[in-house]
Order: sequence, then C-alpha cells, then structure tokens
Amino acid sequence: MATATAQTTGKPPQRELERRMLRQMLLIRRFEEKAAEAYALGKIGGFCHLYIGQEAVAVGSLAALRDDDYVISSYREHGQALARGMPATAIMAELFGKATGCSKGKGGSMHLFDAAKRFMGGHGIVGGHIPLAAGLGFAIRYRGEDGLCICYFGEAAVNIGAFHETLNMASVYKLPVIFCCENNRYGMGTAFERVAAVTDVVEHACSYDMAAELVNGMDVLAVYEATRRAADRARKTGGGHPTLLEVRTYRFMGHSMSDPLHGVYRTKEEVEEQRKRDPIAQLAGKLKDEGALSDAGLDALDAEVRAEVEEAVRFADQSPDPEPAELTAHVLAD
Amino acid sequence: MATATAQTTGKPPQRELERRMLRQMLLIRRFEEKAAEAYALGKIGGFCHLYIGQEAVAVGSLAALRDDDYVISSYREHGQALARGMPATAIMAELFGKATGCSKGKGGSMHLFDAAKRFMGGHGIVGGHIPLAAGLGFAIRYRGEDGLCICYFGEAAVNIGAFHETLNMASVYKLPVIFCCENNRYGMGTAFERVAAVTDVVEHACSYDMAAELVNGMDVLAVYEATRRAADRARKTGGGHPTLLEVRTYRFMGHSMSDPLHGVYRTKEEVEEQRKRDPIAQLAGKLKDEGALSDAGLDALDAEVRAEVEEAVRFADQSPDPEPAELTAHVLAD
Amino acid sequence: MPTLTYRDALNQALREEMQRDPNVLLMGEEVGVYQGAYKVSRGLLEEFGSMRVVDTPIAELGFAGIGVGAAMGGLRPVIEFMTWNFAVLALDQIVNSAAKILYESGGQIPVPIVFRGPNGAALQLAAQHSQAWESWVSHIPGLKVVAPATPADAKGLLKSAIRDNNPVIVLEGEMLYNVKGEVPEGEHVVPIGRADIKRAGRDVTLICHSKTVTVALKAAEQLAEHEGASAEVLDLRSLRPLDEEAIVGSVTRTNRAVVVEEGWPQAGIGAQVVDVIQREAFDHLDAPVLRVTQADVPMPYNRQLERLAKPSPERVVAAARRVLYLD
Amino acid sequence: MPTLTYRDALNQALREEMQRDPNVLLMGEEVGVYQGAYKVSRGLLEEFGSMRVVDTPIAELGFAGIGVGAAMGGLRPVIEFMTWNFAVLALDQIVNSAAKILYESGGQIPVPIVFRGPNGAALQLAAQHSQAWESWVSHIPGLKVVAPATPADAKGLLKSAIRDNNPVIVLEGEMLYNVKGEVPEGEHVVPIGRADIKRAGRDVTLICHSKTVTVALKAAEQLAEHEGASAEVLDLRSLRPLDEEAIVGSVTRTNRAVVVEEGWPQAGIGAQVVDVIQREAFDHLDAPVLRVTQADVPMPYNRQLERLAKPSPERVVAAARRVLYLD
Ligand SMILES: Cc1ncc(C[n+]2csc(CCOP(=O)(O)OP(=O)(O)O)c2C)c(N)n1
Ligand SMILES: Cc1ncc(C[n+]2csc(CCOP(=O)(O)OP(=O)(O)O)c2C)c(N)n1
Ligand SMILES: [Mg+2]
Ligand SMILES: [Mg+2]
Repeated sequence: MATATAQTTGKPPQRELERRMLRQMLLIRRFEEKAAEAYALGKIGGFCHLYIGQEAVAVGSLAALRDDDYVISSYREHGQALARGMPATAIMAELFGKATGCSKGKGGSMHLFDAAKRFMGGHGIVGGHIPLAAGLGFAIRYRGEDGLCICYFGEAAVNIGAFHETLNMASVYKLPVIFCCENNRYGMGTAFERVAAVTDVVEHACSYDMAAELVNGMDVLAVYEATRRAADRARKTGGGHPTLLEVRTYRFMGHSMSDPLHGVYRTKEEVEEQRKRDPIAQLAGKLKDEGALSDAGLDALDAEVRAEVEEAVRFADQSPDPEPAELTAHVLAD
Repeated sequence: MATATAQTTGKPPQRELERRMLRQMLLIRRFEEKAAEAYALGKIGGFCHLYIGQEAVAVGSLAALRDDDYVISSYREHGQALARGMPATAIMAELFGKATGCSKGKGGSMHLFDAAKRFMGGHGIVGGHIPLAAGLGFAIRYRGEDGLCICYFGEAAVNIGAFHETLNMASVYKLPVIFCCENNRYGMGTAFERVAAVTDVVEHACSYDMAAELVNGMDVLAVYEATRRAADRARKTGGGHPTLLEVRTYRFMGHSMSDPLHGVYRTKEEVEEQRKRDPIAQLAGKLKDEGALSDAGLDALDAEVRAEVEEAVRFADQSPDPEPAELTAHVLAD
Repeated sequence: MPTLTYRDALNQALREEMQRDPNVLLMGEEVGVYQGAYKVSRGLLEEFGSMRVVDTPIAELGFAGIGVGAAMGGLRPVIEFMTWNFAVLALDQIVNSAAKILYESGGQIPVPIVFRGPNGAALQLAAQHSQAWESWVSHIPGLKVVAPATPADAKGLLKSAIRDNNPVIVLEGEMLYNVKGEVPEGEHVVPIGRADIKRAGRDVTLICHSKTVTVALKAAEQLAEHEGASAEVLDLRSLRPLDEEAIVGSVTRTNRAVVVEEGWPQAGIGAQVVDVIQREAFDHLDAPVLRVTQADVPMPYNRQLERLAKPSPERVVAAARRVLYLD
Repeated sequence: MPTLTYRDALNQALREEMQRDPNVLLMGEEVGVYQGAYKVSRGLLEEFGSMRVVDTPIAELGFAGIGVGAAMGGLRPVIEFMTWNFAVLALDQIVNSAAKILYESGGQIPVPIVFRGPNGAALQLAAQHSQAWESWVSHIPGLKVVAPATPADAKGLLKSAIRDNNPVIVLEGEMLYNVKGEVPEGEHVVPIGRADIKRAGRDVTLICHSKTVTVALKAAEQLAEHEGASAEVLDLRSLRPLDEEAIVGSVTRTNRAVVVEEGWPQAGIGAQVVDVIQREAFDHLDAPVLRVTQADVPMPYNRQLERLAKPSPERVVAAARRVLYLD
C-alpha cells in the first residue's frame, strides 16, 4: 500500500505521485461518505465536519512534505489525517469514540491526534491552532532543524485575531511554517465577502512581509507544486521563510452533519456547478486522457479504498469503548 | 479662553486656529511637567504615562473634529483629554485620585472619562479600546447621524488581534471611525521594528480596504489637515468610510513615570535628536517667522497656561478624597 | 397559556424587546441570514433588517467590544455567542470593558448590554466545546448573570436582561432549546436576583440551575419514590446576584443541602453556595453540604465517558442519601 | 543561607533551570533587551541569547499559543505575562490548548509549559491592572497552579513548575518582588501540591497564599498580642492541586478557620477551601468558616478606597474574632 507522504525529499516520479494522490483522494471521499452514513446511524456523535470536495488540498500539500514535518489542522481534519497516512481504522474508531481510536476515543472527530505521525490535532476553536503551528515551527528553528509545520485553517479564521498575531510573529521570528488557508468561501452559513473587507486572503501576507501564493484547490498537482515551493522557502537553513497559501476550494457538503447541504446561504445550483470541478474527477480525467488510467483501473482503485473503509468501519464497530477509568486518565502527565 | 474644539464644522480662520493649537500644546506640555513633579512628590500614584513630545497629535486631530464626535484613547490620554477641552482641574484632580476628578478619583491617570465631552476614556489594556471605538461608530451609524469616533492607540497595539478584528469589521460595516495610530516607535522598551514584520502601519489598511494616510506627527497642521480629510470620509451620508491614520511622533519621556527616560532600548542621543523636532517649538517658530507671534506673546501665552496648570494643582490638592461609601457605588447602574 | 420551546421563548423575548425599544439590536455569528446557529433568532432579520440583526465575522473579541462600544454610545445590544466556549476569546471585553467602565468612569457611562448563548455541554462535543462558565462569569463584579432552566424563565429573564442598565450574561443551554413549557404571553418579566422553588420539600434542598434543574427534579422524584425523602428543588436562576435569602431560607427549613452544577468542582458556583450556607445557616445544618459537579476532567468525547462526567440524577440521589445519613 | 529578594529568587530559578536543560526558554514582552518589566529576567538575554530569551510583540494570545506549540514540539517554554491582567487575552490558549491537548490526544502529547507573571493588585493601578486570577485558573482541570509567598518558595516552586510535564501557572506578586528572605542555593525544589504552615497555632487557622500570607501573619501577631489567641497561618502555596490534607489537618486541630484571598468573593478560591473544610471537617468546626477577600468591586484608583478594598490584617483580625466568638 502506498504510504501517505513522500519518503524522500526528492521529487517522486510523476505518475507514481499522481496515482498515489488519486488513491488518497478517493480514500478520503469514501471514508467521508461512510462517516456520514455512520453518523446517520448514531455511531458517530457530536460535530462531524466532512472534507468532501476539498480532498485535493490535504492530499496535494502533504504529498509535498516529509514524514518528520509537523501537521496541524482545525476540526475539519479527517482528510489531512488520512493523507498523512494515519490508519483509516484508527480514525474511524476515533469517530466512533472507541478505545482503539487515534485519540483513544477521548477526542472524537474534531480532535484527531497521532504523535508518531507528527499529526498534532484536530482543534475546535477557530484560529486557535494557528499559534500552535508557529510554536511547532519555533521548536524546529530552536533546534536548528530543517523541518517545517503545515497548518490548515478555513478562510473564516482570517477574521480572528490569532491569525494576525501569529503571522506577524512567524515572520519576525522567521519560522518554518506553511499557513495553508483552505478558502471554501463559507464559514458555516456566512459567505466570506459578507464578513471580510478584502476577500483575497493572500493580501494579508503583505502586511507581514510574508511570501504568499494563490492556488487552485481543485487541482491537486497545483497544490502539490505550490506546497513544494513553500516548503523550500521554509527549509532554508539559518532561518527559513513562512508562506501563506490561499487554496481556493469548495465544500460539497453542509458545514457539519447537522447542517443542510446548501441551506439559505448558497444555492443548490451553486453547489452543483462547483461539483463539476470535483478534484478527484479532474485528476482521474487527466490520467485517463493521458492514457495512464483505464476505467477498469479506476474501478479497481475505488474497490480497494472502499474495502479499506469497510475494514475501518468493521474495526471501529468491533472495538471496545474506553474503560471507565479512562475518564480520569491523562488529565495530567506524570 | 479658547475652547478646545472647533465649535462649527466650518474651517476657522487659520491664524486663530494656529494660536489655539499652540496654546493647547503648551497647556499639555506644562500640565505633564507638573504631573511629573506631583508624581515625584507621591501625589499621583500608579502608572502615569506622559504625553510630552506627542502634543501635536491630540491637538491637531481634535481641532479638526466636532464637539459631538466621540473620542477614545489608551492609557496615554492626558493630552487628548486636555485637547478635548476637559478642564485641567478635573484631570489633575483625577490624577490625584480626588472626588472632584473627572472620574471621581476612581479611574486615575489611565481612566479619564467625561461623558458630556464625549470623552469615552482612558483604557489600560493595549488594543482593548479599539473595538469600543468601532462600537461607538456603530451607534452613530445605527442612528443615521453624521458624527464620528476618533480612536488613539500606539503602534505596538497593531500587533494585537483586537486591532485586526476591528479594522475588518469597521470596513465591512462602513463605520465612521478614525483610527489614529500614534507611532512613537516604541512600545515600552521595544522598538517597533523588533516586533513587527512590517513597520509602516498604514500598510495594514490595504488588508481591510480602508483609506489610510501617513502623517508627520510633529507638524500639528499636517495632523489637522489629515484628520479633516479622514473626518470628511467618515461623515459621508449613507455609510462613511473609516480611515487609518499613522501619525509618526516621538515620546520625549520614559514609557511611564517608573521608567527611565531612554533606558537601554534607545540612546540619549536619539532622544536629543528627536527633541529638535519639538512640535511646540516648530509651530511657535513658524508663527514667529510669519510675524504672527512675538517672543513676548509666547511668554504671555506660556504664563497663561502655567497659571492654568498651577490652578489645576491647587484645585486637586485642596479637593477631598472620595467618601468611603464610594467604594461600593457605581459597581452597578440602577 | 401557550406552550413554547425554550428556543421560541427566547426568540419571543428578543422580538418583543426589539419591537418595544428601537435601540435593542442583536449581533453575532450566523444570527441573520442563517437564522441563528441554533435558530434562536429565527425570523428576526426579516422583521428588523440588517442594521438590527447583524451578522459578524468570527471575531469574538472584536464584536463583543463593538457591542460594548455601542452600549456606551446609547444602544442596547444583545451579543450572541454561538456558544460560550468561544466567548473565552472575548473575556477581555466582558471583564475589562463591560464590567468596569461604569465604575472607572465614576458612574458616568453605563453599559447596557446582554451577552448570551448556550453554555455547558451538549452531546459528545468533546473538551473544547463543552464548557460551563458559571464560575468564571459570576466571579466578576459589574456583571449580572442569569441561567434560566425553563421556557418561561428564559423569556422572563432575557427580557429583564435586555432592560437592565448593566451588562448581563445569559447562560442558555443547547440541550434546553427544545424543551417545552408554558410561557406567559407579552409582558412577562422575571426579576434578576430571585431564585425559584421548582419543587417544594422538607428533608433536603437540591440547589441547581439551568440544565441541572431537570437532573435535580428527577433525583427528587427518585428520592420520594425509593427513599421516602422529600426534596426541595431550588433553582437559582440568577447566579449574580445570588439569592442568598432563598438559599438560606430553604436550608434553614430542610437542614440539608446538595448543590448541583454542570461546571468543574474547584471554585465552582456551587462552592460559593456552600460558603453562603455554612456561613448563614451553620447552626441549622445537620450534615455537610455536598456537591455534584462535572468530573474534574476535560470533557471526553466518548458517550459513556461523557455520561460519567456529567451530573446525573443518580449522583444527586447518592449525595442526598449521604446528607440524609441513609448510607 | 543567602538572603535574596523574591525577584532574584525567581531569576535564580530561571537561570539554573536554563543552565540545566537546554530546552528551557523564556518568552514574553520585554523579557530580553529591557531585562523584564519587573526585572525578573535580568541578565538572562546576555547569558542565553535571543533564541532562549525571546522578546515578543504585544500579542498575549499569540505568544501564549506559540509557547504551547513549542511545548508540543518538545521544548519547555516559560511564558512571562507582563502581568496576569493581560493574560485574560490568552485564556483560550491556556484553557483550550495547554490544559486539554494531553487529554484530547488520549495521553499522547504532553504540554510542559509554565505561564508566569505578577498577579493581583499592586498600588493604585486601578480596575484593569489589579486583578487576582486564582479562582479562574485554578478552576481548570489539566493545569497546576502555584502562588509562592516567600523568596524560597518562589525559587522552589518555579523550579518544580519548569520540571513538571504539565502546564503550570505561577502567580507571582508585584508587591512581593522586593521582599527578602533566605533562599537555599542550587537544587532547592518545592513540590507542587503541598501547603506550608508559616506559623503554628492552636485556636484558629488563617488560610492564605501569596501576598495574603503577610496579611495573615500580621493578623496572627495582633491576635496573639491583643486577644491572646494563637493563630495558625497555613500558606496554601499550591492552588491546584489544593493540599486538602493540610487544610483539614489544621482545622481539625484548631476547629476554626478564616480564609484570606486577594480575589473577589464569589466563587473565589476561598469558597473552595470553605467547601473542603465543611465537607471534611464538619464535626470539628466550632464556628462557620469566614472569608476575607477583595471587596466585590472593580479596584478603585484612589489610595484610600484601594486600601478599603484589599484584605488587611484588621479585617482578618475582625473575622478571627468572630469565629472565636470574641465579639
Ligand atoms: C472562535 C470560534 N468561533 C466560532 C466557532 C463556531 N464555528 C465552528 S466552524 C465555524 C466556521 C469556520 O469556517 P472556516 O474557517 O471557513 O472553515 P470551514 O468550516 O469552512 O472549513 C464556526 C463559526 C468556533 N469553533 N470557534
Ligand atoms: C494587552 C496588554 N499587554 C501588555 C500591556 C502592558 N503595556 C502597557 S503599555 C505597553 C506598550 C504599548 O506601546 P504602544 O502601543 O506603542 O503605546 P505607547 O506607550 O508608545 O503610547 C505595554 C506593553 C498592556 N497594558 N496590555
Ligand atoms: Mg470556510
Ligand atoms: Mg508606542
């Protein structure tokens, strides 16, 4: 099975990369579809924010990074966790609140963690994890390493103070951080233009003397390339340079499982129009056009990831709840 | 005696304006010198942040506004309070903590208030009053009035989230607010360039689609003119436009009375160099050059404001402390 | 009397107060176009327009401060926090601006503002989205704090809050929004500062508020049924000011008390209630006052663990049995 | 044993821990070039360089979060808040990140970080600059909280805090920085969670911490001199975890207690102490426990009013007289 992230810093052969990214995007899509089903069945509780439509962002960007780079995200992080190579079983078990979950069933959908994979969560307060990303970057720089931290957040987080305080400090301290803004145009039911004076998120980079790039988030290869460039800037020895990536994407589902698909804030037509830009269909189409993928090949790949997701659900279903003693465990470290 | 702010919206005759501004700047200077003395004598307690060197900012900007405009500031607000026309007696009494103080002795140097003059404080948390200014602007717009709110803050406040959240909302809601950043280059002992990725504060206006202007804060007339332009933008009916003014100034004293004049963060030479740009000397010099002020005239003016300040100290000295019952009064309104 | 949900009772209070006073406005995330994250503001944008029902960016500190400034400027804003979990970002404005400006200004500038939204845990929202802030907000002089448990109290207390000339914190409950109850029409105002006996009893006082009222009522039933004990259920309703008279009055009669709250134990609002009781009813107490609180842990996601963490009728019964010396 | 100021004791703890462990660093406003707003970090920039003594912009939320992130990444940051008043802006990071990440991650990611700085009122700094946050911070599971009263405890507790694998809040006192006392050289570590009897007594326990230890000690002297009463002064030192054993132990012996704190009364840390006492020492109590707190008002600027607002030896003596039934 393909591992989630590039093992070497060298550019992997293009085809292999593309196929791996296609598989990962498909895995996320199928995983999220199953999560929606499980939610409807009451197997998943609380808030559950699906990543359907945005797969190219997590997959393209993480393909460009190293295994020892840090990854941190918001509550909409199933996609990044899968793209990072965290087992679908452990993620699904976490959504089910099971002891075998990646956070032992104590975090849930919004708080996926995997220290070994340097996946530093899943965080629920909008913008709250952005300073954490800078702190992880700070630790890297402190030790004189050439790693980096990538931080995912939605465009609505740009309106909150933590974003600005952090971008300024990341620039002043020259921290190796990629700030990856997934601009899907809505924060819950609010269109960005209704609450932001300037809707090009990249504009904010100017105020912080930071590199920035506007990226088509429906094109996984574009995301991959932009992230590589940002990673190069971050890894520069003797103080790298942070980058603000604004990745234009779209969420095909409601904000969370408790929200309607389009609601009053956007039209059904708009959603359908956007679905035509489906990042998975685009990459599959390109590979087919180039003769690198057959219909049968795609079906096989899909069957493979469906099986992986089925297995994840089975695993999660059969896993035990945490012991009652877990209630008071891990409040404090030893 | 000249009143502190223009009574009409029409431009007052230039000479009269200049003389009034000179008088106000002198009044602030002498007031602050006396405050320093009184602090040394233990008559003023707590933190006390002097405005010496920055007089042109408060005086020039407030001369351009109307009496019914709101004014709000940080803890370094003696100058704005005086320029607003609050009696020196009530301000000095407040610094002395007396019952006759403008905040009944309960606020002190950092919390000067005068509801009748629409002087909405004196606030101690860096950046904390910036949203309040937008709220005052919101109230104006809500009622469809053509007033505005001017908000003073230091350049160091630009690094804090509240500034950004507010500028964005002020722009989105089209609030009649003038954000007047008094860039005196230091926040306590920290030079701005050490903690800000971009040191031109005006740059931030771009991220919020806001009008902005860089102003020489040692030239009271330049401040006056820039504020007039900003006020015009704010008063436009049917939704005005906020402005970010970056006024470059310098504080000639230490950050507060407990800090040294220059300390380790700036040199004595730098302070002396800056003193050559003294805004009072500049305006007096201009008036003299133009034959509108004689040495004797300046001395007379100085004597006049000195007498006013002496009277303020006498008043403050002789005023009573608040009654013990004041301790629990005004915690809640009726 | 019409039966309404807690949600609609709040909606009615908002609507009536906005109709009554043109200075009342509502501001917060998703309150307008989206009709409220929990639909408390349904229909208000349509009725009152976008100047009075204001959608904000995600900027809790900023819009709380804009609310305070607007109140200083003479308006009466109601600020909705999507949940109180996010209000943690706005505490500087609540504590340092709203609660202090009247005092600092020597009484010149009142700040008539309401901060409201759901508080405490719902279901499986995990650690960052399940916090109960009673203790923190009620610690602060210059604020008033209410936490209604029923639709009628929700309407009556929100109306009082809006008319109050002080900053008032209204702690609602996501789990309460669908609860139904009779609600008087029109002018129904519940004064801030008065507790309410939700069930009269003789043997022990169960002191509670907001969501824990249901917990206490269930416990009282069980106590009556299985232990033959008659429990009084005292709903604090107002957490600042606390109705010390009602608390002491009840305990003076029952001589025993259990305090139930959704928050964490240490320095919780329940600790203050205990302090009041032992200070003012020392000689009437036949047993130490016991408390039932959230477990002293961040809220876990797993449903079973979450259930263990929350106050439950069973835990209240157990505590009541102990103060009744039935164990 | 050398005599040091509280300030220098903290400085020594920082220096020694930074020498011992290269992962320890100090971050905050004015900690470097300016040598600390209250000079606690004097000389550290020169010794350890700007990667380990980091001046920050005024961005409490941001740099607190950077600290937490750095701790997640394996460092042991000490975050200085110029004063705890400003930390209100950073509470989201303290509560939602530092205190919860270990739990949310199922125990995977510890957050070894110290948040420190002066807490409570100094002199005439008025409402926004005089706040005591014991109650708020000690309410939160996932944190530890200490509040040293003496130079020796300051050094010993700060060292423990830095070595702890959890987020630890260190509440210092601006008014304490110049206080002198004997401080053991080198390895002097005071364990977190243990109260300390600062004066032994028989008739009443005065429970206090930080600045109120001096207040209680003065009150104890006056009680001895004028009332012939022997007061025990119990310094909590650690506010989370609370040393319940020491509290209960002392009150079990004296049968009477007064709790003194700088914070506001409602849901203060003192309320929790009262709760512990009445629960665990109910049958030993000869009188209700009384509390002496800051007046329930925003702190006024005027010196006389400020004096009235603060806990004083006189108010402690008055409370002690009441619990001793001397009135
Ligand atoms: C500080 C804060 N305020 C409000 C919320 C509630 N909330 C959760 S997600 C969300 C919208 C965020 O939108 P965006 O940042 O664009 O991310 P997206 O959901 O589109 O991925 C809101 C308002 C929150 N979690 N945190
Ligand atoms: C949020 C916050 N952090 C820290 C402080 C302490 N402090 C008071 S003034 C100041 C410097 C502010 O500098 P600037 O904004 O440039 O204003 P200036 O003093 O130069 O007028 C600091 C750090 C504070 N009052 N509030
Ligand atoms: Mg979005
Ligand atoms: Mg400055």
